[in-house]
Amino acid sequence: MDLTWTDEEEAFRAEARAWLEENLAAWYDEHGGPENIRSGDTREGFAQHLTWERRLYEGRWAAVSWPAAYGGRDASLWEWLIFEEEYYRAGAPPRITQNGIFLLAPTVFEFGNEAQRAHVLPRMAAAEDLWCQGWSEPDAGSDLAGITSRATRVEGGWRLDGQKTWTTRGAFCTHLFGLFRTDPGAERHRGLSYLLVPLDLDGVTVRGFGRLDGDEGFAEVFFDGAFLPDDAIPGGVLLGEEGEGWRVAMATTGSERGLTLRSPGRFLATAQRLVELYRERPSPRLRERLVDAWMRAEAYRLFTLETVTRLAGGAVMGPESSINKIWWSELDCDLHEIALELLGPDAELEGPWSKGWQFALSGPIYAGTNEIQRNIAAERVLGLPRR
Amino acid sequence: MDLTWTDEEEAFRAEARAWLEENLAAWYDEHGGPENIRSGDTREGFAQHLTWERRLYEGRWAAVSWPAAYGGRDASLWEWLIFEEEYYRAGAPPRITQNGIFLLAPTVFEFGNEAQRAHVLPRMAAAEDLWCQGWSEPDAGSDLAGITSRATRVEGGWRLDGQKTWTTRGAFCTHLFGLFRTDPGAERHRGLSYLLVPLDLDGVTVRGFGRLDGDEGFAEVFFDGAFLPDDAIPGGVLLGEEGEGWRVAMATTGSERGLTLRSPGRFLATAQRLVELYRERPSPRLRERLVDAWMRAEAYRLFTLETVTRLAGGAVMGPESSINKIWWSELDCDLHEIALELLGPDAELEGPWSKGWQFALSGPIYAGTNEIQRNIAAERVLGLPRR
Amino acid sequence: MHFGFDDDQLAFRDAVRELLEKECPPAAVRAAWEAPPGGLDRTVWDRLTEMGVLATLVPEEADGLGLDERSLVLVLEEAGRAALPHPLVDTAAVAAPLLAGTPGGEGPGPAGVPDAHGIGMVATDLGGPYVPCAADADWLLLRDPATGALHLVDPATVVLRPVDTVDGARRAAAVDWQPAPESLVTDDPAAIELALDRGAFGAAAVLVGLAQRMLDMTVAYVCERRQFGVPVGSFQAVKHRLADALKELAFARPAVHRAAHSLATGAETRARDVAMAKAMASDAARFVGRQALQCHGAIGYTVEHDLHLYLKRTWALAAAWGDAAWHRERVARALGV
Amino acid sequence: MHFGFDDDQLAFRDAVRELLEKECPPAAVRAAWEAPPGGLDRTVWDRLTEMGVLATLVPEEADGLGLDERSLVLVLEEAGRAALPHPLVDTAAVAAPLLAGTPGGEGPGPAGVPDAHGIGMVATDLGGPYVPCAADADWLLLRDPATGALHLVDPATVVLRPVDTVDGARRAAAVDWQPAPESLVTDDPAAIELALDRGAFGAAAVLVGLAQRMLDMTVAYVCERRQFGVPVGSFQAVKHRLADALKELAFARPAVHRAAHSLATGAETRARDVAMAKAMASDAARFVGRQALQCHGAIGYTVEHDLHLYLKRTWALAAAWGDAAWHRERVARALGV
Repeated sequence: MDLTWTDEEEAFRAEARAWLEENLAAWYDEHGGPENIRSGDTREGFAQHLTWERRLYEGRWAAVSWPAAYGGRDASLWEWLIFEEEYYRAGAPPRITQNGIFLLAPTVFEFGNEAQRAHVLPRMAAAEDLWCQGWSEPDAGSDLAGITSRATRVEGGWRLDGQKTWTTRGAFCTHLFGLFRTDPGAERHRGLSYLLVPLDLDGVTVRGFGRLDGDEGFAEVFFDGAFLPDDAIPGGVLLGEEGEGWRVAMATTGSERGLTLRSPGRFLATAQRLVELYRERPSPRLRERLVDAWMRAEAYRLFTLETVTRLAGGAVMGPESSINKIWWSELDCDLHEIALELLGPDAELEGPWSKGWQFALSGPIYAGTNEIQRNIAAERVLGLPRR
Repeated sequence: MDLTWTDEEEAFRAEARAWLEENLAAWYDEHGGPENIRSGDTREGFAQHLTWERRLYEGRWAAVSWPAAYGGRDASLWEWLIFEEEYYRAGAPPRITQNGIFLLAPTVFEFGNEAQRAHVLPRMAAAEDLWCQGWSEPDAGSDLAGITSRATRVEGGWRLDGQKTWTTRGAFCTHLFGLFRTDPGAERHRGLSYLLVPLDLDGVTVRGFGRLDGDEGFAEVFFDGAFLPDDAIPGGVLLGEEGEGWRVAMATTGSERGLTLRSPGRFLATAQRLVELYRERPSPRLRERLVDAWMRAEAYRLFTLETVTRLAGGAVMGPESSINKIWWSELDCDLHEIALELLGPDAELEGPWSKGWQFALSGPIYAGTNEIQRNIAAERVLGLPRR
Repeated sequence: MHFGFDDDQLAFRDAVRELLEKECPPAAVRAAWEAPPGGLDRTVWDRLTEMGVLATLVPEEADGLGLDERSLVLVLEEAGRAALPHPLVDTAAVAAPLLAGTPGGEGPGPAGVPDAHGIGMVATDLGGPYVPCAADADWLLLRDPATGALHLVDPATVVLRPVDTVDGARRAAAVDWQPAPESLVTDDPAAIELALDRGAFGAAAVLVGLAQRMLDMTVAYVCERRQFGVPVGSFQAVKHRLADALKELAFARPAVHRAAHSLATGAETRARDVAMAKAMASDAARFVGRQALQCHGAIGYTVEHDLHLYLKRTWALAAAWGDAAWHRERVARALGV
Repeated sequence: MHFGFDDDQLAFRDAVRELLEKECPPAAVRAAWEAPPGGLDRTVWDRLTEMGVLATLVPEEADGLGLDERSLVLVLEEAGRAALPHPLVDTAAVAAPLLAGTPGGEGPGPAGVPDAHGIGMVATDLGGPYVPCAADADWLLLRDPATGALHLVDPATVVLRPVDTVDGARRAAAVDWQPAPESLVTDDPAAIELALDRGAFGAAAVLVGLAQRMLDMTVAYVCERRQFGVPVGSFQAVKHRLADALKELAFARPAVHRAAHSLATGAETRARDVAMAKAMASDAARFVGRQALQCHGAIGYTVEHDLHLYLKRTWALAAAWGDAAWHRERVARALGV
C-alpha cells in the first residue's frame, strides 16, 4: 500500500492544472466573463460550451484516457482520476459531451469495429459529432427491457419507428446511440439492437423540453419510418451484433454507474466549495453534517482508489458499481442541501447551489434508479434471492 | 375543536396523580426503596411487580376503562389517556400484566361469552391470573399464518401439540392465550382457533430465556399432547368460534399496534426525562435532535387525541394504526439513542437509559415488524396494489 | 376535549376546495409562472374575496366572517393542495386580522386604507427577505428593518426588484421603500409577534395541503405506471417510501391543527405550538416531496409534469416564515434547553 | 499509487483468521461473559502471542515483527470478526509500539517491565473511563488524570471496581490507582497523542470486522429463514436494508485502511485521517448492527442467538476511543471550520 503519486503523475497534474487555469480564463474572456456563460443544458449555453469542448480537444484533454490516435493521450486510470480532480477543482464546466465520451465511447472501444472507432471517436473527442443516449422511452424507464421502438431491416439499412424520451441534451446533439427492437417476436431483453443514428435523418423529429431545474435539458425523439442507411456511419450503424443490444448496452451501464461517469474529483470540489461557504456563513448546527459530507466525498475518493488498484491488477468492474452510484448520488444531494441550509432565506434565489441541488435530485433517478441499484447490490453482490 | 379538559377530567387526573404518588412511595418502601426493584422481566422482579399490580387493582386503577363489574372504573378513552399520562409521569413501572389487559381483554370483551368475561377479566385485573401471548412460533414470526401448533378435538377438550416462542414473560405467567391450528387440512389464515390455556397442564413445558437486554423476558412453551379440558376456563377455552381464530386475533392486533398498547403518556414521560437529562448534561450538537424527538412525542399525543375524537364520534380503528406503531417504535429508539449520546462514555454502563434503549430496539420488531406495518399502510390506507 | 372540526368548518373547506379545483387547476399555477409582474390573473382571488375567505379572521362587526384560525386552517390547506399562487397567507392570515385589530386591538390602519374586509391583496416581507406577488398586490405590509415596526405601503410608492426564485409562481421581488409615519400600522412587539406567528402557522397549513396533493398525485401515478409488467406501486420499496410519506404527513397535520387552536384561543403555549407546527410541516412536506419525486422518476423530473409546481412551492414555503431549524430553536427555548 | 495489500499482509491476515475461527468461536466469546474477573481463558491469546501478533508493530531489533499498521489493520479486522474478547487493540496497537518506543523513540519502559515483545496482556483506560479486561491483564497502561502522562502499572498495586457494561465480554472495571515516578512511561504530548490515535484506529479496524461479521450472519440468515413461503431475503425491504449496510461498510473500510497508511508513514494528515476512520467505522458498524437486528427479527433479539455478542461489542467500541461525534469534531478542526 502506497498512497503517493509518482513524479510523472505529479507532473501530469501540474500540466493539467496549468492548462486548465490558462484556458478557463481564456474561455471566459472569449464570452465576456464567467457571468455570461449560461447552462450547457440551454440552447445558448450549449453553443458556448461547445467552444470549451473544442478547446479541450485542441489541448488533448477531451478524453485523456483514450489512445492518442483517437484524440486522447493514453493516460492511465490514475492519470484520468488526477485530471478529473484538477478539472473540477479548477471549476471547469460540466462536460456537455459526457454521454458520448463516458457512455458510448467505452462501448465503441469494446464492441465497435475499426472503421467505427476511427470515425466515431475522433469526431466525438473533437465535439464535431455530439452524441445523446436514446434508451428511455415513455413506457421503458427503469424497466429498459420494455423498449418498443423498432428498427426494421430494409434494403440498405433500417426503418426506425417509435419514440425515445428524457434524452439529455437531445435537442442540441447531432447523433443518438440507442436501443431498438429488431426482432419484434422477441420479448424483454432479447431481440434488441444497439444502433448509431444521425439525428438529421428524414422522419426523425426532436423536441426539447424542460427539466425540473427549468433548463431545456431533455428531449423527446420521434422516429416516424425514418430510413437509417447502413453506411450512415462508416463501419456500419450497428454496434455489436444484431439482437445483442442488451448485452452491449449493459457494458455501458457499468460505466455509467461506475467509475467514469462521476469521478471523485467532482464531489471533492463540491465538498471543498461547501467548506468555503461554511467559512463565509458559519452555522454551528450544520457543522457535523458538513464534516460528514466532506468525509463521504473523501471516502468516495478512497473507495475509487481501491477500485482502480484492483482494476490495475487485472480485476473487472462488477456489480459493486451499484453501491458506488447510490453513494455519489445521495452525497451530491446532501452536499447541496447543506449549502441551501447555510444560505438560509437566500436559498430560494436561483443560483449555483440551488441549481446544483435541483440537478443533484435527478441523481437517484437517472442511470438506473437507486432502488434498482439496491436490488442489484443485494442480489448480485450479497447473493440474496431474486424471488 | 376544544383542547381543554372538563372539570371532571381534571378531577380524575388529580385523583390519579395523588394516588400514584402515595402508592408508588408505599410500594418502594415495601421493597426497601426503588433501588431494590428489579426489572419485571426477571423472576425476582416479576414477583416484586406483582405486589404493585395488586395495589393498582385494589385502588381500581388496574384497568380503568373496564366496567366496574370487572374491576375497572368505566373510564372513558379520554380518562384512560389521562391516567396513562399520569402513570408514566409518576415514573410508575411498566405493567407486567399488559399483554393480558391490553391484548387479551379487548378480545374477551368483543368475542367472549358472559361466563368467560366474568371469570377471566376480574382475575386478570387482580393479577391473580397472569396471561402471556402465544402467537409466535419458531417458523411463524412475521408470518403468523404459518402457525403449526395444533389443537386436536378430543373427548371433553383439546389435545395440544407444538411450540410457541418469544413469549414475553411466559416463564412467569399462569395462562397463555394463543392461536392453534384446529383444522389440519386448512392452510394459512384458515382453520386456526383462539384458545385460552392454563400453563400448569400436564404436557406443557415452559422454558424462559434471555432477551437481548439480558432479562429472562422470553419463553418457549412446548405442548406435548397436553390435554386442555373444555372447562379449564368457565365458559370454555375457545374464544370466538372454532376456526375463526385469525379474525379474532386480528382484532387484538389492532389494539396492539394502535391505541392501547403504547399510550402517548409513555413517550411524553420519556421525552420529559430526556429534556431533564439534557439540562443536566447539555450538548448543543444534540439540541435539535432533542427538540425533534420531543415534538414527535407531542405529535403522537395530538395524533392520539385526534384518533380518540374520531372513535368517540363512532368511528372504528382502521389500518391507520399501522403508522401509529411505526411512529412510536421509532420514536422510542430515538429518544433513548439521544440519551445515550448525552451520556457519552457512561452510556456503556448498564442503566435505565441503556436498558430502555435495548428494549426500544425490539419495538420495530414486535407486534408485527415495521416492514409489515409499512406494507399495511401502503396497501390498506393508500391503496397501493398488493401484487 | 374535541380535536376535530365542526360541520360549518368542514363545509367552508369544501366550498373552497370546490372553487379551487375549478378555478385553480395546474394550468392556473403555470399561468402564474408566465404572467408579467402585475399581471397575475385575479379570477380565483376575486371569488375567494366574494366568499369572504380573505376576511375569515375579521370580526363580523367589521364586515368579516368573524371566524378564527380553526376555520382558516382548513382553507389554507386547500390553498396548498391547489398551489394557489396568490398571497392568501399574507392577506387572510396576517394582514386582515392585524388591520382589523383582532384580537383585542383597535385596528389602527393608516389613513386611506380600506377596511380590513375590503383590503384586497396584501403581500408582505414578514415571511422572508423577498415579497411574493409584490407587483400584483394592492398593498404591501412591510417591516421597518430599523425598528421592526409594521407599515402598510402603497406599491406605487416603492421600487420593486424582481428576483429569480426556485418557484416562479411565487413572483417574488425585493422592495426598496422608506417608512413614513403615516404608513405605520403598529410597533407593538406583541402585535408583530402575533403577525409572525399567524404567518408561520399559515405557511404550515399550506405546506400540509401541498404535501397531501403530492402524496395523492404519487399514489395515483404509481398505481397506474407499469414497469417490469406490474404497477410500480406494487414494489415494496415504493410502498415503504409512500407509507413513510403518509406517516410524516399524518403526524404533522395535528400539530398544525393544534397551532390553529392555540392561536384562536390565545393559548400561553401559542409561540411554541406555532413553531412546532411550522417545523413539522416544513420537514414533512419536504420529505413527502422528495418521495414523490423519486417515485415519479424521470417523468416527475420535467417541467411538463405538474409535480414540480407543488414541489417548488413546497421548497419555497418550507424556507419562508422561518425554516424548520429556526422554529426548532424557538421550541428549544420554550423547553428551556 | 497502490491502495491494496501485499501477499505477506494477506497471508498474515489469513493465518490469524484461521486461528480465530478455530479458537475464538461464539462459544469462546460467551465464555468471556461468564468467566470471573481474572479468569479469562488465555488459549487464543497465547496463540496470538506465539504468532507474534502482539508484537506486530515492534521493531525486529526488539524481537518484534517489524511491521506497521498496514499489516495490523487486517489482523484487527479479524479480531472484530471474531469479537475477540481480549484487549488486542490495547496491547498490540497501543502499548507494544509505545513501549518499544517506535517510531523514533527510545522506549523508556518503567523498571521491571518485560520487553515489548514479551509484555503479555496490557489493558488501558486511554479508550474511555473503564478498562476492558482490567482484572485479566498483566499490565495496565493508565493515564494520570492530572497530567495526562502515561504510566505502566502492575495490576497488583491498584484497586479494581468492576462495572456492569452492555457488553459483558468487555469485562470492564474502573481503576483506583496512584501515579508514581517509577511507573511513568511518557509525558510527551506527541507520544500520548500517537497512542490515542493508534487506539482509535485499532478500534475502527475492529469495528469494520464486527460489521462484516454481522452482515455475513444476516445475509446467511435471510437466505435461509422463510416466511410467507419465501426466504425473507427476497423481500425488497430486506434487500435494501442490507444493500445499505453493504454500502456503508464498503465506504468506511477504505477510510480505515487509509488511516493505517497515514499512521505507518507518519503522514501530516494522520490525526484527521484517524478521526475520519473512527467516525465512519463507528457509524457504519452501528448502522450495520441495526440492520442486522431488524432483519433477524425476534430471533436476533435473544441472548441465545449469537448476534448480540457482535452487536454489543459494536456498541461498546463505537463509543470507546472517542465516539463518532468526537472524531467528527477533530475532522472539523482539521478542515478549519
